[in-house]
Amino acid sequence: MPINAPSVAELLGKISRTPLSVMEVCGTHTVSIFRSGIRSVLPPTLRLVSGPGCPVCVTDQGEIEAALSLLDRGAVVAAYGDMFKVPCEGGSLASKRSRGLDARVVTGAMDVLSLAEEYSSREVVFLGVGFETTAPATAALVAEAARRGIRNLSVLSFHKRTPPAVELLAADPDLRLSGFLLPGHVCVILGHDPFRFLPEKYGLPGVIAGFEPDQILLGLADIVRQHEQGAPALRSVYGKAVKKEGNPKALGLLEEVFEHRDTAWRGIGTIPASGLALKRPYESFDAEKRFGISLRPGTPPAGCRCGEVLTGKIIPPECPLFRSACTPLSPVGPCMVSGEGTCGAYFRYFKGDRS
Amino acid sequence: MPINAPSVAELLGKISRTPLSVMEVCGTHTVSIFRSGIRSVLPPTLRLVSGPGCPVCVTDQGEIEAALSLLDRGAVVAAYGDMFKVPCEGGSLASKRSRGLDARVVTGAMDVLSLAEEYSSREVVFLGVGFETTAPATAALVAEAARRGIRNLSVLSFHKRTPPAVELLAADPDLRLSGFLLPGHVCVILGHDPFRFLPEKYGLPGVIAGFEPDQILLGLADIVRQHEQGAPALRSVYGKAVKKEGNPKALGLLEEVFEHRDTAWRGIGTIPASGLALKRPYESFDAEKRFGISLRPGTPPAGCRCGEVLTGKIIPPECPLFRSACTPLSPVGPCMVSGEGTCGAYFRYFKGDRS
Amino acid sequence: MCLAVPHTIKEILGENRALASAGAVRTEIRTDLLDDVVPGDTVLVHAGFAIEKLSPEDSEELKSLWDELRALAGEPYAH
Amino acid sequence: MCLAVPHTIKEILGENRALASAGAVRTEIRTDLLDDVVPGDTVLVHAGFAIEKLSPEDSEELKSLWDELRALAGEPYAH
Amino acid sequence: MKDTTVTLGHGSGGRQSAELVSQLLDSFRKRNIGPELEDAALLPGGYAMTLDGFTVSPRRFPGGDIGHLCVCGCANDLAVRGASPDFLGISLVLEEGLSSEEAASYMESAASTCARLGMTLAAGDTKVVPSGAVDGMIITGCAFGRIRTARTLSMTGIHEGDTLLVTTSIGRHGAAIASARFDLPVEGLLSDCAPLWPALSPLLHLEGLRCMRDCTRGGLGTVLCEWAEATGLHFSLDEDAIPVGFQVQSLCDVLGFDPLYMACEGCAALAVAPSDADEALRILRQSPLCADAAVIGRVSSAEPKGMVSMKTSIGGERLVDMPWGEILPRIC
Amino acid sequence: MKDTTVTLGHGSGGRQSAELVSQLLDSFRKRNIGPELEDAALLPGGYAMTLDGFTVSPRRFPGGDIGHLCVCGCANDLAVRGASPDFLGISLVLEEGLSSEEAASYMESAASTCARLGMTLAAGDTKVVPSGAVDGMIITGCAFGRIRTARTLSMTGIHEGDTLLVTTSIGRHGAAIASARFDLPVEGLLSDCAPLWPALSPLLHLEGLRCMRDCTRGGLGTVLCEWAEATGLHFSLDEDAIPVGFQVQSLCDVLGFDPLYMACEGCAALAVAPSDADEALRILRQSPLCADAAVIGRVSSAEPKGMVSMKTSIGGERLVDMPWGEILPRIC
Ligand code: SF4
Ligand code: SF4
Ligand SMILES: [Mg+2]
Ligand SMILES: [Mg+2]
Ligand SMILES: [Mg+2]
Ligand SMILES: [Mg+2]
Ligand SMILES: [Mg+2]
Ligand SMILES: [Mg+2]
Ligand SMILES: [Mg+2]
Ligand SMILES: [Mg+2]
Ligand SMILES: [Mg+2]
Ligand SMILES: [Mg+2]
Repeated sequence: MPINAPSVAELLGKISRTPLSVMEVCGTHTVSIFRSGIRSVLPPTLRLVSGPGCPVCVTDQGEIEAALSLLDRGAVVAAYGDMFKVPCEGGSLASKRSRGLDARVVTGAMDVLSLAEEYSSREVVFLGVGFETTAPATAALVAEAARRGIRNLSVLSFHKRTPPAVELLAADPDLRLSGFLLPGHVCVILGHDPFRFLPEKYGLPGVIAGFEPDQILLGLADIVRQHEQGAPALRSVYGKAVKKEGNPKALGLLEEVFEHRDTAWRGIGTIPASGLALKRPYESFDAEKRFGISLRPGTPPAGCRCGEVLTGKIIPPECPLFRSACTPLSPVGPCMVSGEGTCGAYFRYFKGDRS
Repeated sequence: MPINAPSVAELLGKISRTPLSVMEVCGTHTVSIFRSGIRSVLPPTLRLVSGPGCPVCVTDQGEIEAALSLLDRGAVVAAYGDMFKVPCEGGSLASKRSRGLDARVVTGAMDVLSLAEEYSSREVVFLGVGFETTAPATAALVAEAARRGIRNLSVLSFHKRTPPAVELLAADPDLRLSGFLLPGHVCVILGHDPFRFLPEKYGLPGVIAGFEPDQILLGLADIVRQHEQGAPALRSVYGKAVKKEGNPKALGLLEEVFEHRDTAWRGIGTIPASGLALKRPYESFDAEKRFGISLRPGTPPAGCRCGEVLTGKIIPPECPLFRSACTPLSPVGPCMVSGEGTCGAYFRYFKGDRS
Repeated sequence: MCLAVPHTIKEILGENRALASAGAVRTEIRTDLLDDVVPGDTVLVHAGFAIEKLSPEDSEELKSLWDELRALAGEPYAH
Repeated sequence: MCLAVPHTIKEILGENRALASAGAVRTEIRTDLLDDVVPGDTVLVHAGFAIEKLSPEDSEELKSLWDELRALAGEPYAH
Repeated sequence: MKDTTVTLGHGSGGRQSAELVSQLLDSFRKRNIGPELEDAALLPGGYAMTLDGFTVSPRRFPGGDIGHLCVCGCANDLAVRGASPDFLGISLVLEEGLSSEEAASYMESAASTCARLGMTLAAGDTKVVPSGAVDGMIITGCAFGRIRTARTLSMTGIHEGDTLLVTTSIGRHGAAIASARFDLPVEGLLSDCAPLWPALSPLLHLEGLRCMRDCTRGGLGTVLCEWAEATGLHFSLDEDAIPVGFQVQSLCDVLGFDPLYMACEGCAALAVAPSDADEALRILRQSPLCADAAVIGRVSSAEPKGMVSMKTSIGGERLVDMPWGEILPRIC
Repeated sequence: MKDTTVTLGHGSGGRQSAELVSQLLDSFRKRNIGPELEDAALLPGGYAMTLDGFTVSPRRFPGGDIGHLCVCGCANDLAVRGASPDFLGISLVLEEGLSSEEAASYMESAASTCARLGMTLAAGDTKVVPSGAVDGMIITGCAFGRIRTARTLSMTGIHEGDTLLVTTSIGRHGAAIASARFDLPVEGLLSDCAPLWPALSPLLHLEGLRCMRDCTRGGLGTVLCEWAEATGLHFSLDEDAIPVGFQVQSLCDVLGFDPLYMACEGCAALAVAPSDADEALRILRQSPLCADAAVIGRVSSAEPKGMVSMKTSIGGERLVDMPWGEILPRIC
């Protein structure tokens, strides 16, 4: 079947008539859009706005400080590679590791079990970040550690829930978004229901898409189609991977291990019920309780406009620090750190402000 | 005053008339004799026999095994550099260290206190070897650790007493020794009394000498003089350093911390009351008790004639393994390991069997 | 947000553990989040966990979307 | 058996600790085994401990030994 | 430099490496005794020299080991400057506790590669450091060879209009190492570690040969960014033309890596006058190691100057930047 | 080799080092592509090259630092083979966490020594390894220079009857390091670390100049034992003639070390025809670094062959052997 990216792009040019602003919520979408140069093939009527869907970017400074403080206290701290370079006042996991502290890269949450066995006489802490796609792995780790009676393992649960953030943006009168490209993998877990508020409450198209360039273009095309036809809906164009009901086992595990809590999103502020904390039966695995950590939400670095970038109010080249004081080597804000942070992606891939 | 080594040597040639066999007990004497080439300036009537006065050489294989076993069990083991290369079946401190275990060189016993502070969560064990000159430092370490209430420090006390070994050799009918050059520094601690048995019981000259070539030659000259004049005596030619009563504070400390015990001398066997064990009030610092170690006296390696070398019955070139299977790089017996071991000294410095 | 890569199940290693391949890469994954995983299944893996099974693409939905878009663009149906 | 090196006391650092020099080497030593060590004293040091004080060589004993030996060799006294 | 603590990012071959190197060379530069930043130095008398330290972990990897790597790495730095691999020096720093047989086995690999290349070991050095003072071993190689071309191959020779080539599929060394390090076996994946002299020397007669560089740390992407920055020209690449093997692509998908930045050890980038591009490709493809050689882009005076851009598979365009900092596996 | 685990003894420059090196070179030797065991290799075209790894701890010591040491060590290996120090390569392996300013300060020392010597940094390399994978840093230097004499200076040129000289008092580098390592300050003790080319180059015209070697690891004793072994001649030394400074002697007394085996970094042993010995001494002493230069012995065909003996201060005689294994402080 002749669906390839260039032909979708061509089609999109034909159907897009009214100017639209569409937000891609997910950082993986952001990066795929930049790396494939999608912006350069879109019709001028279609404006893409990058959203807060990079777990690195939205992890609050206070949360990073908490992880570093545990390193300082002698714990082994395990984290996904994505988190290593994120700076806060006290440094980063990478800079702590370079001073000989035990920050370890893991590629899966379950690797933390072996670390806890290897360092049986030390505290091993997992820095749990990410959205609903990632949180089930942490939940499974905690459940398994509980089953095995492992005593030296705990978790800093800084996981975040996507729907509250998306609703905040949908409701923002300044943004005037025309629709949302929704994160395919979050929806693999959550299903369709948590995003139905988009068409039902705000009259906005919500399209769940995969991450290949052609899948993204197809998702965008469907948002345009919904607008052109005046029929906003929630739809998945990600094939059979996303089921309407999501992944029941994953949802059950999240329900078993976590409860909602108010959580600070870096650059955005506290969003009610947008975080996941360990429930009472698992509180012995809660590193915040175990080490008596009280999170202090960080203040954004002076001059950094991450909050506006993360909510799509400005694009990075509009930040005065972009490419001058703020580069991937010495990032001012977290959006510049991550490979999928909006500022980082603009810096690396965007020709617009250079030619 | 015109006393220098060449003139003493010349004098010695004049006064030495009857053939004599003199044993230098101390390994430091042995090395000084070899390094200064004293043998090559002695009259043919004077034969020097090297004795068992190298603490490395006489430390039993079972004692080394005990230290290595504590390394294997995760302890930090501190020892004087002299002990690092001494092999036993399980390797050596150096080979254990090369596998990442924590064997540390100290240049003074008190350095072990700082190690115990640095590694406060680990067991730190001092390998206490040496004769009466060295044992007071270990005693002071134990006394100080007790005073400070240090709980992670203990001592393998393999110290040895010189007089019982010297008496064993003086009494040996096979040896036919004509006199003893006694160890100056041991006598700094012990004084004259513990060696009075030499003239009084065995009719043998005992001369306490320093370690410079001229001091050694002077000591030998006095042994010859005593023989020539038929007046065996105990005499110090080491100036005021050696007092008749020894060092009372050091002797007091030895008395306070140690008690005599039977001990195996490598290559020689067990000599009654020739070892120093920690007394009851200090037994919590006794690594043997603390870690439940029972020493198994080692069997000498096949073919090694260390026992005969150490008791002056043969010289190293008479051992069939000397310079062939046994070299300082792969020593068969301990006499080849130490810089002051008799076989090692012959190997390094002796021209006699090479030209 | 969440990199996820399709893997093919090669071997079940025990409860909740399977050997899988992603292209030429062989790796051990967790299957806690799925029921009845069997060798041959294609699953989407994120952070070491299979998060969903992928069925052989049913093109009907995609075909109808494509048709809708082409209609909107005023292009004739190609099939 | 026991290397020991003469050191000169430079400074008393506290009970049983002193700064000493052996030739050009400066080092901290323990004086537990001696009474009344004062700066200027020469002591014999083994394994970090001063084991004895050395007095300025009293040459009498050595001189008499020397004389005995020369007499035995049949040499005339030189002094 | 803002951050005065050396981090792994400084070792990853990208932008940070360049900044550290520039700080370290400052003392030499201000005395006018500093080096150019080319693979090998051209010395009076027609010789070229180079040196490189090798610290790969694991020391034995699919497709090679640290001994073979050392010889290839050094010889390739000579080869890309048109010098034959004639003499080698090897300096070893060994951790006590290492098996001397293991160390000797790497010397066997090195010797065998040298022998194939006609290279002689002229000098050596061995140091042993205490357990913990080095992780197993470090090999530093220096190589020395006669320059076999009258032209000076260097970045300064790159011109507007030049064609860019790559000699083989990219990223195989980095992928082999990542596979071992992250315990992700990849079927059929071997490091590309190999000497380039046999494939590159037949190109030396081409009038249009401008510059060659072996893509090591930092990969093809870093080499091209360095060239663009140094020449002030614009480099445009064609994503679909860059050869990436199935194995490398699979591993990159799983770990979230970009093949453009994965290390190579038997792959070079070439800038060639357009008139000689076809002939260069033909010659390269005669070497079994360069069957996948390809034209991947061209040099122009377009904007943005001093930068690299890439035409993507969907017909879009984007920039290619140097990697920033250490490359870490991602889940996002 | 009986012991197949590398130990610090293998790094101490004595007998064990020689055995390890021989095992490591075996693969090259059996292919006839192995090096001679001289300080620097003589290459066709009148050039010499050498390389050495430096891992000194502490990195800054009385009288120098690892950067200065690297340049001196490499340049001295050239100098003793009659080659001028023309070009240098420096390869750095840095531990993450190191201060880049600290590393740059060693490069400043290196650059300043290079500038004094007229040496150019031709090539460099920087690698960064994870915290714990190296103890701070390792520098490997390679040096390259034109041979400035028509004679080949090497061990094979040593003849019966030759006079042995040493250019300065021995053991100062090793003593300075030991002083820092064992926390034993020694008043007025500085490492002898210095470039020898200015002092040695005026000797090159002497017909009777046979062989020179810088006494590094293993000290003067090891150099002479190696010469004796390689030539099969007998070397006899005069203990009283060997210059040992008060500071070095003091430290050796306290730690139980032998100055003969203490490392030097600005001191060479020379074998010279007897007819030129006085002139060599006179020339050496004109250099401020060689005021203590001395005739220390001679080469003969006496027994035991291939060995070194020493006439002691008391008029006795004994052998001098290579050090065996690591040199450790002694209490006995
Ligand atoms: S460019 Fe940097 S400072 Fe500006 S918004 Fe982005 S991350 Fe913040
Ligand atoms: S030469 Fe070796 S084997 Fe023989 S007695 Fe001496 S130490 Fe023992
Ligand atoms: Mg290169
Ligand atoms: Mg290079
Ligand atoms: Mg290279
Ligand atoms: Mg060397
Ligand atoms: Mg190690
Ligand atoms: Mg040398
Ligand atoms: Mg050298
Ligand atoms: Mg040198
Ligand atoms: Mg390099
Ligand atoms: Mg370190």
